[in-house]
Amino acid sequence: MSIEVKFFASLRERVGKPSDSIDANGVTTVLEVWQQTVGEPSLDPHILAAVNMEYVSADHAVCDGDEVAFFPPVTGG
Amino acid sequence: MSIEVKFFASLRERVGKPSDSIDANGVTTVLEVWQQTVGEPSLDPHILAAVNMEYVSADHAVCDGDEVAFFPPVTGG
Amino acid sequence: MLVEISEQPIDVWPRLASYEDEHPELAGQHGASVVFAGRMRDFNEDETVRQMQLEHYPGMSEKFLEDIVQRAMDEWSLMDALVLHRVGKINPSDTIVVVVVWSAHRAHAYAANQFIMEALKSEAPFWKKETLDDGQTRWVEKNTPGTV
Amino acid sequence: MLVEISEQPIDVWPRLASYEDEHPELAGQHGASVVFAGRMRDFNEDETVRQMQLEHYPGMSEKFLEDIVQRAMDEWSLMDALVLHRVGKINPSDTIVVVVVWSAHRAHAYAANQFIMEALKSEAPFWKKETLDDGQTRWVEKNTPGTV
Repeated sequence: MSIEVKFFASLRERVGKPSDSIDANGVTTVLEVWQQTVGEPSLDPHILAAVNMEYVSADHAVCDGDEVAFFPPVTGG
Repeated sequence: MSIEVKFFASLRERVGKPSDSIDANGVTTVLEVWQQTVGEPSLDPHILAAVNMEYVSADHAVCDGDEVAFFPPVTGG
Repeated sequence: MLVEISEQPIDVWPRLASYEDEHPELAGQHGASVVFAGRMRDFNEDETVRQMQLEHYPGMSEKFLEDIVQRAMDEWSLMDALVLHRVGKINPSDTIVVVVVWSAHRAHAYAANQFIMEALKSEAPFWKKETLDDGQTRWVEKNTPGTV
Repeated sequence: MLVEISEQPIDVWPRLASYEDEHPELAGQHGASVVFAGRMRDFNEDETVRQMQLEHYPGMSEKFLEDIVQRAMDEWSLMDALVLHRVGKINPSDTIVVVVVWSAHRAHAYAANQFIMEALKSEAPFWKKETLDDGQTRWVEKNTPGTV
């Protein structure tokens, strides 16, 4: 019963880890994943969140086995 | 004292000659160049005319030494 | 800026590689390059086209291509532009026209490239004559519009 | 359709020549091909940039590029599309991204190519980190807009 969490680019450096894994028990939204892994109460609206590689908002539901990712605005191309 | 006249593409085939040369005397406009070289009173508005390689209208003035060209809509590229 | 009209086949990709090699001033300076390659299809208006003859008005065609590229360079921020146009006998799949622009920014590169193509299609004195499958020939009467 | 993300340098023009050779079904069928090549500049925001590190989200980056190309193919009449994106260490003048589309008509080719680039720039999870002349590094914070 776990949720895999990933951080990329400047956010990865700020958070100080590329990934994390948390217990899915009692975690219901993306925001709660953020709070539990980063220890900050709110999610800066500039930060993008994805669940299973699809963009979602902070109130999106998460469940056991999900891959949740947080990252700054994209700058490829 | 002459004006060089050129015809291109389907118009060249219809007129039956790629070029012509006429006396500049008494010829004052592009339309008159057309009338004198092709023998038709009016110039179909779809036909394009150029004097010295610049697009002009049928009433454009011509003078000795000019190169006048007539051709159908362009289809390159 | 280079504008070239030729009866020789255009080997577009090797040609672009050589052009960039010969213009090292572009390297590191441009962020965006947009290329348009116009190729001959083997069909048009529901008919098989076997060959094409591309006629032009020598002198005026070069002048107009150069003028069109200059207008693009005046309007947008371009580092360089290249226009190659084939004339004479052309076979299906051959490259008819190539337009390339190099710019610091992609928006300028797209806009300028499309402007050059549309102006070329409506102003530059070139004419296509198609040879159909049965050997009959026909002049292409007008270009297709450049909007979706 | 081909989408490829790689740490290997993109030798864009030879690569396009090979791709077209390997896809003879395009020859004679497409009238228009539009290529966008994004290159690394040796400057950004008034500073010299010596090198760049391109990070991506493996899995999601491929998924988004494929999804973006599919949306373009659903919207416009395209015969094929190719997207190559470089990741890892990149030097000035290197090609970062290549988008190519083949269509029967030029308007579709231009529109689809620009759509793919804009969607890629706003949705695909890639991030650039620049190394400046003094060895300092900085993350690029946002992409430039795609309009003139």
